[in-house]
Amino acid sequence: MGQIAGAWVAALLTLFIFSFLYKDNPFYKFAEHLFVGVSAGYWFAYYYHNVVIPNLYNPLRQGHFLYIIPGVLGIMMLMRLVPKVGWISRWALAFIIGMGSGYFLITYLQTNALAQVEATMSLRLNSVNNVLLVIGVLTGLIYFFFSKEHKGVLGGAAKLGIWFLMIAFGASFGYTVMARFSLLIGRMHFLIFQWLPTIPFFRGLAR
Amino acid sequence: MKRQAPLIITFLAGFAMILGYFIPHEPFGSLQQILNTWYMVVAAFAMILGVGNLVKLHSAKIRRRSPGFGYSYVLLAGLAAMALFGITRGIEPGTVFYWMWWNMHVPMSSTMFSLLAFFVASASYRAFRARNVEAALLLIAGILVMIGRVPLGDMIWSRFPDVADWIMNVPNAAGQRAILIGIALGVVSTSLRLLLGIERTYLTGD
Amino acid sequence: MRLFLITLSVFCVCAVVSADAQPRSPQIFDLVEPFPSVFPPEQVSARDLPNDAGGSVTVSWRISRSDPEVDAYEILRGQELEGDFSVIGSVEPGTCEFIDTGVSDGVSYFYAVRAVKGEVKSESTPSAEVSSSAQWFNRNRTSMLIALAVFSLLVMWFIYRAKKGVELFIRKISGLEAVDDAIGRATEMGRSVLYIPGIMDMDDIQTIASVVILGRVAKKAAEYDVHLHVPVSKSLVMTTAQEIVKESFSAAGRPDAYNPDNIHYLTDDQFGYAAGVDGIMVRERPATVFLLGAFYAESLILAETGHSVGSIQIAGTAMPAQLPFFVAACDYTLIGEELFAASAYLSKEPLLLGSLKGQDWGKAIFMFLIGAGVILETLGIINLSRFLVTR
Amino acid sequence: MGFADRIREIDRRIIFLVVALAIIIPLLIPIGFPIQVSPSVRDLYNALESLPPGSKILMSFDYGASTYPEIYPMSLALLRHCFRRGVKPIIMGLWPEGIPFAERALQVTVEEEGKVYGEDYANLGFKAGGIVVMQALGRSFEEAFPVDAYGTPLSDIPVMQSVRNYDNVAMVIDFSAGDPGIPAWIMIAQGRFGKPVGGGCTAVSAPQFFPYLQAGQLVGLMGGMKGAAEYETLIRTRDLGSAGMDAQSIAHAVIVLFIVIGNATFFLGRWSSRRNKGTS
Repeated sequence: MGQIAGAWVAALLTLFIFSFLYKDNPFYKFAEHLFVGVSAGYWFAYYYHNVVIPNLYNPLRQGHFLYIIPGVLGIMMLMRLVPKVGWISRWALAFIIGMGSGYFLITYLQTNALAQVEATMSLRLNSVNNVLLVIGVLTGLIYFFFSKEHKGVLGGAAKLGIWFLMIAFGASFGYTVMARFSLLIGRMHFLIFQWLPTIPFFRGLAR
Repeated sequence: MKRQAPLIITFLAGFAMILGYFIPHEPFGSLQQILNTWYMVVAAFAMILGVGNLVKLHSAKIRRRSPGFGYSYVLLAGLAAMALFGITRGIEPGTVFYWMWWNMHVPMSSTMFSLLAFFVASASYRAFRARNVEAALLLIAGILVMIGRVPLGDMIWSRFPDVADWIMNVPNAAGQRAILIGIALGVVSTSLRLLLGIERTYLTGD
Repeated sequence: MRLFLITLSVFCVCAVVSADAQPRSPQIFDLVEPFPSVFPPEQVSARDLPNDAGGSVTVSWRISRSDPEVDAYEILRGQELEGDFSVIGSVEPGTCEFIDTGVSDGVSYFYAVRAVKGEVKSESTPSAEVSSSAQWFNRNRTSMLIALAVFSLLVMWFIYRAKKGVELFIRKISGLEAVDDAIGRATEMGRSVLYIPGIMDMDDIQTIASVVILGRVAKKAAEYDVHLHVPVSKSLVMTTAQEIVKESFSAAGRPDAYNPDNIHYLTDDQFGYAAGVDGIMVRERPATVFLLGAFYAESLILAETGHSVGSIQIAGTAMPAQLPFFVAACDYTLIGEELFAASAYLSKEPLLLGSLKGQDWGKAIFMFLIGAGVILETLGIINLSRFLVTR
Repeated sequence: MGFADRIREIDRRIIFLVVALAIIIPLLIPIGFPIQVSPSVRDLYNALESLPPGSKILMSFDYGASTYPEIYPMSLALLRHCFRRGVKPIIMGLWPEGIPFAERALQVTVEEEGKVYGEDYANLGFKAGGIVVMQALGRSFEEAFPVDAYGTPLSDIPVMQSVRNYDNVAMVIDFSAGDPGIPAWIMIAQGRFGKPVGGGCTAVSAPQFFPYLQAGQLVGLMGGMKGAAEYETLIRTRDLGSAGMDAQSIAHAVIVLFIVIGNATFFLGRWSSRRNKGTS
């Protein structure tokens, strides 16, 4: 019974969301507000069980007092609610922004820059493809030059660069189209073969 | 002090992350991991601010009887049910939280995601037009890759998959690499501006 | 570079020498026991895992000659050559390596491996003495250190020059040129400006960049007296955005017009957020939509809905997978690096512009490296790329 | 407004309707386009096929609700294959939402193949921490998962008794939708502990794993619903993946058709407006 009720709730909410494609309407508004509420509640409970308990409560109970620091930072964050000492929340924010900057500085430099440069410079110019690849990377980079006006030779190269970027955009667009349909097929599959058969008339559809 | 302290904290936190990358010896080796755990805890605390804000706005809507305030009840009910059941009764299979997650959150999430299929169709109908050279290149690359990736394309001309692969592996790879390298430099320079306190708008104010 | 080569060759030589120095297990087993039912594994060697935080030893061996019949290999460890060895792990046949993570740094160990077949166990001669240690610098990452130093110095140098008042030219970026008009359009139409800072949290550099841009946009919105609406997906982003917008409104001389409720939290959930923002778009019909920051699959859902209500859309992200969708559906798109240049561009602050110049020099160096690397590689002179390898 | 203009400014809801029909009709009336098995999927199948019955494999469910239409069919196909070959899967998840999907897939396949919990498979449940968990598994499964998903100590589960760490499983299969996912498994399980790693991912992320396949760091890979359909072809059990493939082909053709119509009307419109300018 719980399963059939569940299937009905799921199916109706699915249809409510699809109704947005026609136009905004009370059904979509209902689903939208429910979705925002339920998902905010979901992540709230998720953080509680999977972050606060294992990463703060348990370590503190076991006597790992280093974990007082994040606790204090967290409370600093909440100080925003008290106007007079609200400024202290910036300390916690400063920590997060600093940490994020340091982390991304390293990871992007390694995985985006060095790894890609390395992959490109180990090419031998012995095939049309490799020549094209190198030209594409170089002109693409020229497009991103900010401190030089794009005219003359530089302008031509930048133009060629944007062409490469456009081909890249078209190709990845075309590539992902397929994946996008799987999701829709999944939803339709649910509606047709799992939900409809709960109505006696459509029982024959069950798979 | 009020102004300087955040800048110093930003710098120290960033520097610690960088040290942790180069020095395997403890305590530096696990710095990245430790600081990341701290961040998660702060984010969890901040969640109280976010959810508090959501509750505040929607209860104000209900109080003021602003248009559509009925939906605010729906939102608050969903929020309260998920959060309270989740925290007091657990989130394992068999709980109310789990039932709501599986029958409400999951279907709405995947339906919202699946809307993409429709939007991909309408966007490509509108945007894939050979208005100029750039748009034409986008269009041609897009179509060739699309055709090359389904059995239908293979049936039309057996070399379509090869053409699609070539586009993916040569011009696409070149363009992507240029984008990635550019992004890396943008990130490096933005991070440095933040760590050195040159970009400090996020900390200004009294 | 020369120093690099020398260090590298010293390493290679060391590696070769030390490999040779491993004790070979004597091949006299066959003589002692003419028909052993199972041959033992051979050439057991143990070494400290380099460039790590210590606490681990890699044991390797050559598989037993009767490997196909063996059930498993057991790895034994002892602290004295003549003392007791105890089993610390077992692996499937055909395996020739085991990483022992149960060691203490600075303590000497010996390892042996034995082949097990039913009740029969045949043990190798022990390895040479080994002890694990932690390193103070990860040598695999030398190239990263150099790159980091070079780019930091470049960026700082140009910031320093800007401080001294050297004028800098910055080319036009059309997506950013359009910002003023887009906000002005909202004034004319009497509609709002919607700003979406992506779905990631404040620890993501794209979000940070976006929130900084939000500050510049908010200042203009305050000047034009436009309603600015910022629904966000993460609580920390909400608090930061509130701070920044408040500050911008004060800077524009309109602190009275700031309303913190216009910057509000929806949900942490990716598609819950997309559903909420779609709802806001169709009901509010903003004149202008900014989609700047880190986006995933929701990018096109937002951009198509924004287009359908007739908004001018300025998008920007460093997520390569989402760029095509923004290019297809939005009026202007900031591609990757342009997103990070936006705050400097919009503020026109010399110090920030200086850092852009530093970025350009970074690109020039990479282009030079690619050019030089490809040419040297093609001519077969040297493979430069291996100096860039990082792990 | 001429015919071409009307087509060009077509109400996008008509496009939506056509797309919906392009999906629904083939689902109801399957066409059965032949499914060609790509090498990376065949490699994965062969790797599993070559395991002796009774071997154990670690299967990690690292995906969530939004990607389940793509990845869930793969897990069904792979579990079926394991059970038929007598290979014993040890299930775990690094994404909290992964385990409910694993349980669903197990429910279906266990019933079909008549398998017993604890004897033929085990479910260790979810554990937060990503790479940290993978490293802990290298030391001991019990350290990472003291109890299984249902609170039973691992030592009380028959299938887990001979499993200490990676050394006692034949391979690692990851159903991956992001991070932590395949790259991390390759880094730890393959890179540090030398275990073969295979898996499935969304179609969008598949290309980024091709280098791993070429380098042999991945034994095989299923990409998107198509990957699932191919695996279903190999184990001769048509299910969710195959059902979607016809719809996918038709939908693709519809999109291409839209683009062609869009361009045709665009050029027609330009041509007619130029001609009008000429006459007036």
